[in-house]
Amino acid sequence: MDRRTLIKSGLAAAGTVAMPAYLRAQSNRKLSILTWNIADQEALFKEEFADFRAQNPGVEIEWLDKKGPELPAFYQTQLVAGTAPDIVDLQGAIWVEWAANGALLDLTPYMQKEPDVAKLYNQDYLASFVYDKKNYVVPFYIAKTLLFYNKLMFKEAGLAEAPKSFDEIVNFSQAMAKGEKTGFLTLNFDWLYWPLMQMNGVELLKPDMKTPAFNTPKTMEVLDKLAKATASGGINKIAWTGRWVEPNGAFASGNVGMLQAHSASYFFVKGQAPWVNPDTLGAVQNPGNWSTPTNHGFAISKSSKNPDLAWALVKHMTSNKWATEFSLRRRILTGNLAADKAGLEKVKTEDPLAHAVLLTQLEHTDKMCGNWPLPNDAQVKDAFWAEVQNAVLGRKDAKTALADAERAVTRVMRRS
Amino acid sequence: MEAYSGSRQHGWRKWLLNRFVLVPAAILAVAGAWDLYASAHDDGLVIGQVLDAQGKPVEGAEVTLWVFSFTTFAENRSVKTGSDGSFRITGNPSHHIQLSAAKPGIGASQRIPIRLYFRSQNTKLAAPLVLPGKA
Amino acid sequence: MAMALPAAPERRSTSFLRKATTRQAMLVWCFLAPSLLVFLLYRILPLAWNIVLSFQAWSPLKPAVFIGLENYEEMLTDEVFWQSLWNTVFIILSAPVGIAMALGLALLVNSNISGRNLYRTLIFLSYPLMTVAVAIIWRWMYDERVGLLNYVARLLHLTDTPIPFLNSFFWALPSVVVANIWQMLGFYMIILLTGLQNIPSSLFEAAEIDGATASDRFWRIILPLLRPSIFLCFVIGMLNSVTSFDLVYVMTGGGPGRATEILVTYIYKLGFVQTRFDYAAAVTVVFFIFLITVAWAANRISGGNAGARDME
Amino acid sequence: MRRSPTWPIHLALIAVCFVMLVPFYWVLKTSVSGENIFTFPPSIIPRNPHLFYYVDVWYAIPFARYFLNSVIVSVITIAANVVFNAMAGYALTREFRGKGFILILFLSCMMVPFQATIIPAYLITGQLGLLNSYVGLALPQFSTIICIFVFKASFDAIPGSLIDAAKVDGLPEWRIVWTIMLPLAKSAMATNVILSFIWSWNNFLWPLIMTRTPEMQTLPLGLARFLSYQEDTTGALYAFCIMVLAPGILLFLLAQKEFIQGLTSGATKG
Repeated sequence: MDRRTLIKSGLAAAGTVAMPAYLRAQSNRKLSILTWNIADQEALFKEEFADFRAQNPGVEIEWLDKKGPELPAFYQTQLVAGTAPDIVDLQGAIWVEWAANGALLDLTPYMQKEPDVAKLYNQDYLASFVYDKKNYVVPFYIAKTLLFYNKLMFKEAGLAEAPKSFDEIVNFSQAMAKGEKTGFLTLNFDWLYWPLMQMNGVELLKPDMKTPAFNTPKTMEVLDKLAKATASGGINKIAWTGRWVEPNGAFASGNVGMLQAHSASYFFVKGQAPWVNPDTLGAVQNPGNWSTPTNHGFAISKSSKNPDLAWALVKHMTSNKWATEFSLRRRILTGNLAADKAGLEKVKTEDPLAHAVLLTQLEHTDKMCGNWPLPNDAQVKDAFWAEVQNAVLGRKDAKTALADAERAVTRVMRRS
Repeated sequence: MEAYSGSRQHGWRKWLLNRFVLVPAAILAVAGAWDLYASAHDDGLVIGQVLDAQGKPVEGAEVTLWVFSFTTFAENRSVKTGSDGSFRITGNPSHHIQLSAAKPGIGASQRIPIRLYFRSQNTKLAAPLVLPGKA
Repeated sequence: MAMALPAAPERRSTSFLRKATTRQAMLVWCFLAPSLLVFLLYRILPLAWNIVLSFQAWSPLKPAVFIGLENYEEMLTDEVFWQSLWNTVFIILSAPVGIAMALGLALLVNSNISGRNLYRTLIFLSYPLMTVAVAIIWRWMYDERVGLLNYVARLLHLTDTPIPFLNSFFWALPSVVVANIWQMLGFYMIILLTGLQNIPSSLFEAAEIDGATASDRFWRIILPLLRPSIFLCFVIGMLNSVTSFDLVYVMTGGGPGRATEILVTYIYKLGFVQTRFDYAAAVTVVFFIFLITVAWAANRISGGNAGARDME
Repeated sequence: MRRSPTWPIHLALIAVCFVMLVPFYWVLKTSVSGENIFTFPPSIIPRNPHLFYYVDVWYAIPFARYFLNSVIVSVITIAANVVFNAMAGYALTREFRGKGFILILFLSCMMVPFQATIIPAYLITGQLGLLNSYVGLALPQFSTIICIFVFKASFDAIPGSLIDAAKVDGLPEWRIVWTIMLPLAKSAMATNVILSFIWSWNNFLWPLIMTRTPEMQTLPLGLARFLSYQEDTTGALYAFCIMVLAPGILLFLLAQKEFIQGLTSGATKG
């Protein structure tokens, strides 16, 4: 029984899904593309589409853009209704689940047919979009975490340079904590806090990718240290409770020593903080050069009626020409080698600090962590993070929290 | 029924001259007037003058128009100043711009932010752009 | 729920009507039909869909399989579900606080003072606001650094360090509740005011002759006669706050941790973030039964007329 | 009690109004602030106030288009609401078989959380061929239970003798409703207009899923989009709030006489 039949019986509604006009037109050379909260680049996309239409006469392109948290809701509703956009811009690990359940098209055959295409991209970033040896996503724009630090606060506390190890992060934080001032913040959504674990050699899962491997004395020790530093004010509580605005806002206030976040934070902080300049803000790799990526990429829906055309548009939008244009206009790295070179070149003269920040994104790309291709990533993440949060905020001791987390993760794994 | 037919006697006045019609009408009138004004003043003209540190007009300085795009300002176009140091930029497409002037040997001015009430509003700089050096 | 209209049919029992009973019934159903159709399409069918789905394993990505009560069993051990349920109960329990405040206000603006219409208008002004905007406004009020509340608290030396209202496990839920009450207060007040004005003044006059004190009047006359209005407030307020998805979604997103997760946000997340529509459907069904039960209990407490009487 | 002074009441009410209005002021102040809005301590009175954040909002999204969409959807909703609810409310004043069932059904319909019905609602709208259309946006709110009861209450308050007289005159049912009952239910209508406007204007999740093309988006979607990260750093977000709230507040202020006074005093007339 196919999916739609079942829904219909559930609805007790007869008839076929009505076909609105835009859908009927889809059968002849029409593409729809859904992007993830990047409506500010409307002008660029319009140009890209016009260029694409010039090369492929008779093609119509429908462009949709949805805000981050709402995109999955929109896409899944469209999927149920059988009207999923041909191309979708996906962030984080959500693509793995969709790919594993057969919603996305395997792009490997296309890449094998045109081996030159894959060479355009940074190989490490491209590889992070592989699940089950198949490539489902092409990089659109990329980022990974780095360590920002407030040089003024470092100086005040008598610290010369950025921390080189996990313990230094904790100790430096303590050294800077005073009154309203705290030493350290990290973003925590998705797995962005994972470098802190990786620095200590903590593993989430055993190599079978099913059994939890994190319930070890080492993890306990790490959580204990984090909890102690949080309780004493070394680590700002927002590190464990905030989302995007709160940690960046707190760091921008100038009262926090370090921020573990990705390059987009730089532009946010700069917008809020008048104090930011190359003498006051440092941007370096995390200790051990570990980082967690948070990338955007294009995937093609399996339900697409024009997969070849969709692939052509994906290639078009991530080509040297348009990726470069995108990189220049948005000050962003695209994963396209030529584009990022040009983009960095331009930023270098305009904003040396932004250049330093963006440069970290292309270095040590072999040390990316916290990006396991898990088909049930969202559930594992939720189950694990809730307990980590309990531990570092002192709501549970590390041992109990880890035991509970192990149970919860095991349960998620068993269910799928 | 009496009451209902009775209320009809006011006729069109009742239907037109009440606050549910008058207030929106007033708002529309103001908006329309604003639109008219805007469409008569949106040639994208930016006029100003460039001076050196001693207040003398600078001829041949390059004045650049920066247009706000997302997080940063991007160069849009530039013109050269005339003999009296004045310049005239046409075709400003934005409502949020910056201006800077530079001439080799005299240096570059600071970027002056300018905010407009509508896109391409004609504007005249209140203060001249000042270069740090001597002409 | 039987309406207080026992004597109603008689008044229209002319011979003309008796002949036309069938026609009359048809007319009634015709009048009801459009509304019924809308509810059927957007309330009842979706609920049925959820009920069917709750016994299945399904997501937009994979075909459905019947799994019996598994989804319901999972709920028993799902800590997040219980936390969300508890938070939901907390918000429901806060409704009486808002209603009590609104009752006080209703009594005040019901007194014969000049400018009372202005007061009514100003107090009601927060209700018509878009909830997304209300959430943004309050997020800004609660802001840790430059929010007004922290600023005032520090100005008055109530606290030395700023309180991260929306990022604190202790403060987040009460903060959301305050924003919710702020928005609903005017609405409660108007409903209660309607009820107050429906109390026949003869009762007060009689009470005055009997020498009743102000507190007697409140407890013996006002409160009993207002019960239907209070019930109405409670049901509307409860539904409004418990389903105020936008408010929580924009203000805290359910965080920190699960501190402000309520059932509607959890249902949304289960479905659209975790792709677990089957389990979300089971939670929806339980949530629906829970709401019906609370409404039923409130109805019993308020005297069993479903608040219909105050509308008379 | 006639003798007791009124100033304590005024004082209390002024205090309450102050508390209720402060958030408005704070947002309004932020939206015109000339200074960096993240400087501490925040200023109570904006320094160098300007209106440029409003200009930013106007150009950041197709504001006029979204505004028009919101207005159209609201007008459709209001029209359908007044008609459907008045009809249903009138029907409920009659005795008929199955009335108890209908009442229970209506009340339980209120308890279905909308967030859980998005997918089936979307599929149904698709069946009707109304996706990405104004009617499709408004349809789920074509009838609201609370307003049905408001109408029912005001119809109940109309003396039966008036209707009987009309019946004797041989007026058809719809004429009775149209010429006698509706004019007497003005306050119920005002209530209905305002409430359905509020609910339609503020609707967020449904348009989010329903609208496919940017041309069909409504204001709350624009606002939600504005929340996305970069814009958070300026006062423009708060300017947007004000721009979105203004029409609702304006409509309410225009109709508040009918609404508040009608609702509170109208009921006693019957």
